Amino acid sequence: MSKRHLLALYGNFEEAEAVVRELRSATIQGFDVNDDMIVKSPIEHPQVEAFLGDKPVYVQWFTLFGALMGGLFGFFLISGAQANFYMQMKGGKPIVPFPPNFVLTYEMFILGGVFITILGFLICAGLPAKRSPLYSAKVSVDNIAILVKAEEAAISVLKAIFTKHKALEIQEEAGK
Amino acid sequence: MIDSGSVKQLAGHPFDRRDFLKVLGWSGAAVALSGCGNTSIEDGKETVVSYVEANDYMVPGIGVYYNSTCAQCDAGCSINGRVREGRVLKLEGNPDSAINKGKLCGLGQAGVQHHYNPDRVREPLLRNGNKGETISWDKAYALIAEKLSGVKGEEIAFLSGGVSGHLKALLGNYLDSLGTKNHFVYEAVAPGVVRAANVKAYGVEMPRYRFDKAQVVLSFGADFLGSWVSPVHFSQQYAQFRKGVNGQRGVLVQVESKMTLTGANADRWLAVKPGTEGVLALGIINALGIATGEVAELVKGYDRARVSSETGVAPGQIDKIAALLKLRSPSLVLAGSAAEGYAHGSQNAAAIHLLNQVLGNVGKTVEAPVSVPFPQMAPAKGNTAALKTLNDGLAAGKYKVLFNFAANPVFTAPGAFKFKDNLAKAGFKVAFAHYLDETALQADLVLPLDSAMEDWGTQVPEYMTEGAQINIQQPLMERLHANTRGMGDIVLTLIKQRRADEYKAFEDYYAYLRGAMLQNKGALGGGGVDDDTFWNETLTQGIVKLAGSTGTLTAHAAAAGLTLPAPAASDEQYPLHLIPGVTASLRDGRHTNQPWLQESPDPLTTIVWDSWVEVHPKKATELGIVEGDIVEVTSKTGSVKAQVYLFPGIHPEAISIPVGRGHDAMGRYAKGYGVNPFQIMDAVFDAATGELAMHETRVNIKKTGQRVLVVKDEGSAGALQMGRKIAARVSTDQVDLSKEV
Amino acid sequence: MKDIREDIAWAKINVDVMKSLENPRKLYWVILFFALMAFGFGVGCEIYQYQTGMGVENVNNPQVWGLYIATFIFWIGMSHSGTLLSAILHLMHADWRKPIYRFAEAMTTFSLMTAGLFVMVHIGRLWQFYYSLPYPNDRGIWPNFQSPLLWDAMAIFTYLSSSVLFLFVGMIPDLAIARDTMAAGWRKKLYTLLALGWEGTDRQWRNFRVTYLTIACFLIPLAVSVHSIVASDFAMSQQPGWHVTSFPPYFVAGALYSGCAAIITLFIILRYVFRFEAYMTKPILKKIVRLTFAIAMVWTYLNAVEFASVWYSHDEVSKDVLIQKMTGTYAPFWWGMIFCGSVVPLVFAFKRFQTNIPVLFAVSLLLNLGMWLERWMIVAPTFSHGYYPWTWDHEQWPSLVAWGLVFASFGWFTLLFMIFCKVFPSVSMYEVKEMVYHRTLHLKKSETAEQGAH
Amino acid sequence: MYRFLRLPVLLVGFFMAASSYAASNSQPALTTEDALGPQVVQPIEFPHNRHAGLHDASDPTKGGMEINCQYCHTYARRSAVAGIPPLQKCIGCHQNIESVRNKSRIVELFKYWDAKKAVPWKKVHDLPDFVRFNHERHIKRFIEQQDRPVQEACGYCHGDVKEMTVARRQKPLAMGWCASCHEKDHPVVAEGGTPIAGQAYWYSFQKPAAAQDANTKARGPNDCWQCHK
Amino acid sequence: MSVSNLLENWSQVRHEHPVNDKPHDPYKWAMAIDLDACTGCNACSVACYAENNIPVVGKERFQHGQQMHWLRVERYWEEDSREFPDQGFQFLPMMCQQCEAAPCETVCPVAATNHTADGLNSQIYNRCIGSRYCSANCPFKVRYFNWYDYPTDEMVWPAEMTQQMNPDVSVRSKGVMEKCTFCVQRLSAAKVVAKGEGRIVREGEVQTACQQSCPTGAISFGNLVNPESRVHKQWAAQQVVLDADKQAKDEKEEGPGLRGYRILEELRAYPSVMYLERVRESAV
Repeated sequence: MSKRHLLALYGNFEEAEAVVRELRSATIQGFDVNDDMIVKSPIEHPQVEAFLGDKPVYVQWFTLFGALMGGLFGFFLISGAQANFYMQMKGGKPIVPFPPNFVLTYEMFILGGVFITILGFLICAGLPAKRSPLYSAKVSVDNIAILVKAEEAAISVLKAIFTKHKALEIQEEAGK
Repeated sequence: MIDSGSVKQLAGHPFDRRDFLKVLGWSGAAVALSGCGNTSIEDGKETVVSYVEANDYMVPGIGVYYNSTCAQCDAGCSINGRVREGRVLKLEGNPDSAINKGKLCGLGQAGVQHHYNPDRVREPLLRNGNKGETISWDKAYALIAEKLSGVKGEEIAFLSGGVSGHLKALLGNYLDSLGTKNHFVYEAVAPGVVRAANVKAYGVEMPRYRFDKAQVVLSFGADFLGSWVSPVHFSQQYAQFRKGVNGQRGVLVQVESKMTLTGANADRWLAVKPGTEGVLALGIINALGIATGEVAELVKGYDRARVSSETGVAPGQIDKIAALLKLRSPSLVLAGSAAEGYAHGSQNAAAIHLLNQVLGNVGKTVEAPVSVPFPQMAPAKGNTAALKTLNDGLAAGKYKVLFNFAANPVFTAPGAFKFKDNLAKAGFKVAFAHYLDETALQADLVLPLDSAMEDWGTQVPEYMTEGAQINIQQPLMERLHANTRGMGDIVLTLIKQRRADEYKAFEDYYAYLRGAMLQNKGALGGGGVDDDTFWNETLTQGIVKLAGSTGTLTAHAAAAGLTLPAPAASDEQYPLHLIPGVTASLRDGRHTNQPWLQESPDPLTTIVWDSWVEVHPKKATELGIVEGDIVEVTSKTGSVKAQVYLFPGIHPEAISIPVGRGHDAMGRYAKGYGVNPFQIMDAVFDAATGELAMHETRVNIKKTGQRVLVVKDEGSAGALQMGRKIAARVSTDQVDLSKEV
Repeated sequence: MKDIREDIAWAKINVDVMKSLENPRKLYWVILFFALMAFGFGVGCEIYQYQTGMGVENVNNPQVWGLYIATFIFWIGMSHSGTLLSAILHLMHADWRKPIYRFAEAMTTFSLMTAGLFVMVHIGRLWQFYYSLPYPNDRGIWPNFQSPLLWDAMAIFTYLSSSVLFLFVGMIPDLAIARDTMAAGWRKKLYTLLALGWEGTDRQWRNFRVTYLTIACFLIPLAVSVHSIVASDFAMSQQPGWHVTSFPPYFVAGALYSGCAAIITLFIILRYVFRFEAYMTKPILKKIVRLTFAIAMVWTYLNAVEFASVWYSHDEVSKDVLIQKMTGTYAPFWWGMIFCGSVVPLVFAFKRFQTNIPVLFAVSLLLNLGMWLERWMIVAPTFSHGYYPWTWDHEQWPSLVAWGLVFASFGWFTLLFMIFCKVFPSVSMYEVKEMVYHRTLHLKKSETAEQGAH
Repeated sequence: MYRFLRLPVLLVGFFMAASSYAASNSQPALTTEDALGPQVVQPIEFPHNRHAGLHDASDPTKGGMEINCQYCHTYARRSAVAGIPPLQKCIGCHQNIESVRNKSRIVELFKYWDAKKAVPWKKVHDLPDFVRFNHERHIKRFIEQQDRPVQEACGYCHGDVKEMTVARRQKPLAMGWCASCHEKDHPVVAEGGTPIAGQAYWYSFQKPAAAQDANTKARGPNDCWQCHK
Repeated sequence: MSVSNLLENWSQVRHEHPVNDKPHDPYKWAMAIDLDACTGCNACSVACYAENNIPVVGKERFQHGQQMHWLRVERYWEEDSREFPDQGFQFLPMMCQQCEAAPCETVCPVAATNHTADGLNSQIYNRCIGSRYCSANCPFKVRYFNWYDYPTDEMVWPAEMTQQMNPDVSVRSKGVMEKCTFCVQRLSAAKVVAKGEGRIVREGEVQTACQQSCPTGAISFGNLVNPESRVHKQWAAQQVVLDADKQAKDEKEEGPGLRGYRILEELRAYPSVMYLERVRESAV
């Protein structure tokens, strides 16, 4: 079943919200509002998340993992290196001393945390991403875009809904 | 020919060591240059050090030690040179020597830098206008013969530093063959007056001093720890003296106007007005109150008040010293350069000797010396009176040929002598030299000498302990420069020009030396052994120890003829005494081009690489001078400019400039550093001996307005410890030394 | 006066900011030229120093650290205010930071890079620098993890890489804007690549928000740890004047202080050069100025505390060092530091100076001078007045080469910073939009409330 | 889900693998283990195999003569430096071996001898200048005290010289490589109770009593100053 | 295998080394310097130059404070504004104190300076990258940095002079820190001989260059844990304990009557050099 993309641009947020609400309430054959709709916005709108419903974010689990692994790795690398054959002995100090190793563990904790968080972000946000088939540069100015994909049958229904809410512009993927 | 070396662990094994002395593959020898040379594993880049033929003891990577004799000063310390891959690396003291017992001073250790000095003369040079032209040795010898022909004996002069041993004998014979008696033995800083005074008081020139037996040492300016007579030996005795017996530590009192190294180590350092040492000595005799007869008569006038006002020493201090001398016996009273350096130096010394005699020390801490049984080898002692005679002769144009060896009078003669100008009046000047020093630069012919590490020789020290000894000097390595020659070889060649028959048996100086030693084998303690064994043994030891003949010591210091002049009236134009400072490392300046010595901080001021004018802080405040000011020091003879160092260890009426620096020749490490105080020295002489009175020059100082940063080791805190316990000090009543290890 | 006008059109924001990538004022090129000259001079000095040896810095044996370490601390310190603006104020929801945090964050990154260079400039054997890196090697040995210098290296690496990532992540939406607006060419390609295909979808924004917040959370303790570790270089040693408990906070305060001063300087320059008057407004400047003033007072206080703690401790040696700072060789510099760091900021107390741009520019430069002197006064006096009096105060005055390298570091920093501002949007467009958006909303709400009240 | 398998995941995996490897393996594998050093051209092509190689009973002209390494390299047991035998040593034998007298390298050898010039051999195992390797200690330790075969003991560092003509470096001689042997457990006492490595160093975690025990093993010395000068 | 080593020897690697719980055996090199015997003559300093290939930096660099003397002889006179230093000066030979808990060791970023089994503070020139942190943290300021490339400097090491260099000691090029090593090359050589004979180094078998040259024998050097050694006896007689920051004898009220002390002992660096106070006669 091939699906086609449709992109509608809105000048302000209330209009877009209305569209989304309508798409939600309507049942359109060949269009699943959860899977097939993407809202693009020029800024981070807290409301967007509100009306799209709570979607979980997993980045923090990466953070936790990264920070712990960073810390552990740091500590064992350092202590292990200190305890190797050439114990580079410092007069009056144990060979594996805690205070300096904690400082480094701390740094490695942060380093691991930051790196893996970024990694998690890239994974969770799906970046680097393939560009979607329909995109308008106006999204990066001030428009809010709603990108839907639907089967041929649903296209016209969606178009109608977009037009009803005074879409500034509707882009359509060429048929296949 | 078998000549053998003296390897510590291989004593007595004759071998050919020529190959060993050879410098081997230096470029590849394993000096490690971290980060600079080879820093990673390399294959096939360097060549391995290898021999053609090797003896058993020649193992690469293991150093061999040869015994020889230090030639840096006349004390005659025996040295032990570490040799590896044919290069001498380091000089250490020979533990078998009674003089230095395995120890060596900084000056002695710098001997390797004399040997490796990059500014050594490498070829015979003949003057051509202002330049030296390289000539061959044959030509040089021929030239000397030519210049000597037809010259009368009295027209020839030979100037040298102190010489002894076989070289002295050979040299004597040569001068004899020339028919001249003009051998001038000159040392710029030598205890000439004290020697004469010693003869008067003790009957010998230099008795044996026993610091280790003394409980109190009262030294009038004798810097026996720094530069006086045999400092390494005295330092060792000093250590025993300090340790004392049963925790009774010896007490050192030093009397002088400018602090010396010895003064810096004294329990009590007394700054006397320059020239009043004799007065203080008589004052102490008076305070002791044990003198009788004419001595008592003599010192009667020297009561506390008078002595104190003349010398500047507090009356209480005189009493304390007298009390101490009475309480602790035996003591030792010494007259040194500070006392002898005046026109009345002999009188000063006589007064001091009188004190020693009054205290009954003669025979206890002053002992009879021992001398070698070969008078022709005994050291010819240098003095300054000889230079005066030579200078007068030169001024009169008496000399057609002048030889110079181991002396640098152009640098060290007092400015008032105008020695350089007078020297020009000599006809043909030959200098035997290691470096192109100031005197060699004036010569017509410069003959390059082997260093002490390349040359053969014998030496008899002036000051000997525990019997007599003849020191052996032998090569520690191959000649560094192919065209230098040993002094002995040169003299031998020259004497062959005159008395070919007598000396034709000796191929070289080494053969002469060996022959001469073997001739007297019996007297040298080698009776009953064959020649080779004796010779090898001798070279291995580096010293020939002899019973020697003990001189006789008399105690006839007397009051008769002892008159001390009234304190000198103050001089309006030249109010200050100039005291030339003789430092342990630079002495008269013949070793100034050894960088270790230049960079060794002066112990008292910590100044390096430069000269300075020591001014007492009180005087400096009076004159508005601060440290680093460049001042002009002017005497009747001339003036020099140098930086000021404020130094509390000097009498406010005196200033001091160290001698030894201020060369305008002698190579990269000496030329242009500091000033030469000899240049402004007046020609004043000790009345009795004719020796130069080194401390008599009067000067004034003027600020020039320039100021420099004094290059020294100490920081801005100077000599202060700022309340930290760094160099701690404790007085004898708070410590129990008897239990120490 | 408002921080920003609410009626500013979003499209205009895009246009204004994108213009900065294209045609700045002429002054930009003048600055770039001088920066390049200074940097070039420094390269010459470094080559000479590398060839000849560290002696050309004219430091000596007891006084082994000189200008390089002082300048190193200075640059590390400067980096901290970027984090203050971008991370701490982000968590505080202080939205006036939005137009200016981008360049502040860039300042962080580049001053860290400059600081890193000073490590290289300082060490005696630069060619063996790799010995200090912990990696398995054929020598079978590791660097010394006990050394505060190694912590330093680790902390700076963490901070630098985190800052770069933070800067980059925060810039992704703007890079997408640049990608969309820029005409075809290499820059468009660059932005396309760096924007990672950002389209502002809800999923992207959602993860973006959490990530940004998380890293901001990490950056704050990191920034504090970095400068307290730099403080440890001194505080962990046992030298008088260095072994001071209050050093870590003192360093952090000093760091924020110098950073804020630098932000004022750069604010004024960017505002003029890129015609950012509408975004980098005087009210925002006023807020930074007030923040700086507060930090200046904290710093002054900590300075006093150092004296107090030494005074109470009866540690004569440390006391000596402090007295020496005030009266000895370094007295002119120490008093200069007090003047620049504690007296000059009093200007900020006067309202009319708080937005007076020429005055602020001059003052901010003086503050930076003061903070640079502070670092020098931390490093040098201990050497010239340490435990061991014998080694006190040998003649030591930085050489031309040393000054040249310090001077060049400013050129290097300016060069990097100015190039960055020309290549990347130095004002965060999407965040300014957010700021405008939220302020409009707020305005509307209060209008509605007002109407309701009627 | 396919996105999760993309580059970032691979990166994480790689990072984890690399770090766990590095952490567990602080003594890295040597890249140059038993690799040959460069071929060094010597003034005379000295055939080590002919001198030290195994005797070939069937054809005495082919095999080696099984000469002990220390016969020629005599300094190694007496000094830190192995040195090179003096020319005298070569001649000592070769003047009596008429059969090879006309071989070009022997002719060359005698040319040096007649000129009394040392042969400029090139160093093959040339450690950095800041390293102090003591041949004497290693020979005492392994050959004299532990009674290992000479060629084996020398071969630890010099490789299988008896198979070579001109010697060529076979071992890396890098610091980590030296350490890889020093960290091995070596017996502390030889038969008869003579201490070999001197003493059990206090930092090598041996109890003093254990140093007398024949079963006690200890590391080689591991002070920096042991090998660096 | 470092991690396994870590886990295996966990309790041992947590011990403090080498003080307290890990006594030295069989060597602990130490010195005792009698300041009453020291005359300040500088022979030790020159011996050190000769033995250890120390560059002579020349006047200009000395002026900049870049001198390299590993062993410097300091002289003090605190005369409380008296006119003359009438009790003489006090000389103090100062070299690396080979601290047991050396402040320099902990701070080196590349571990170029470590503690050895013999209780020395090793300095590995080829590992040094020249951060100079060790010197910054040394309370005695006895570490010297190669500010220039002396081996290639014609004034410092002209070709003739390089022949004097000791092959057993690295010649340091620019950018590395150096300091007194207690003549470690001599110690190694002596240990090799002793090891070959299956014994420890005997008293008197090895001397440092400074000790060897000192005319008054003020410097004694040896193995502190060998009860036969002079150093051991001196330390014992003076009741100076190595790992103490305050000596019990100093706590006594009436004064110990002993003159052994260590410089800046209160910093807990535990120096291996004991000085004996200079004595001055109270009767004059």
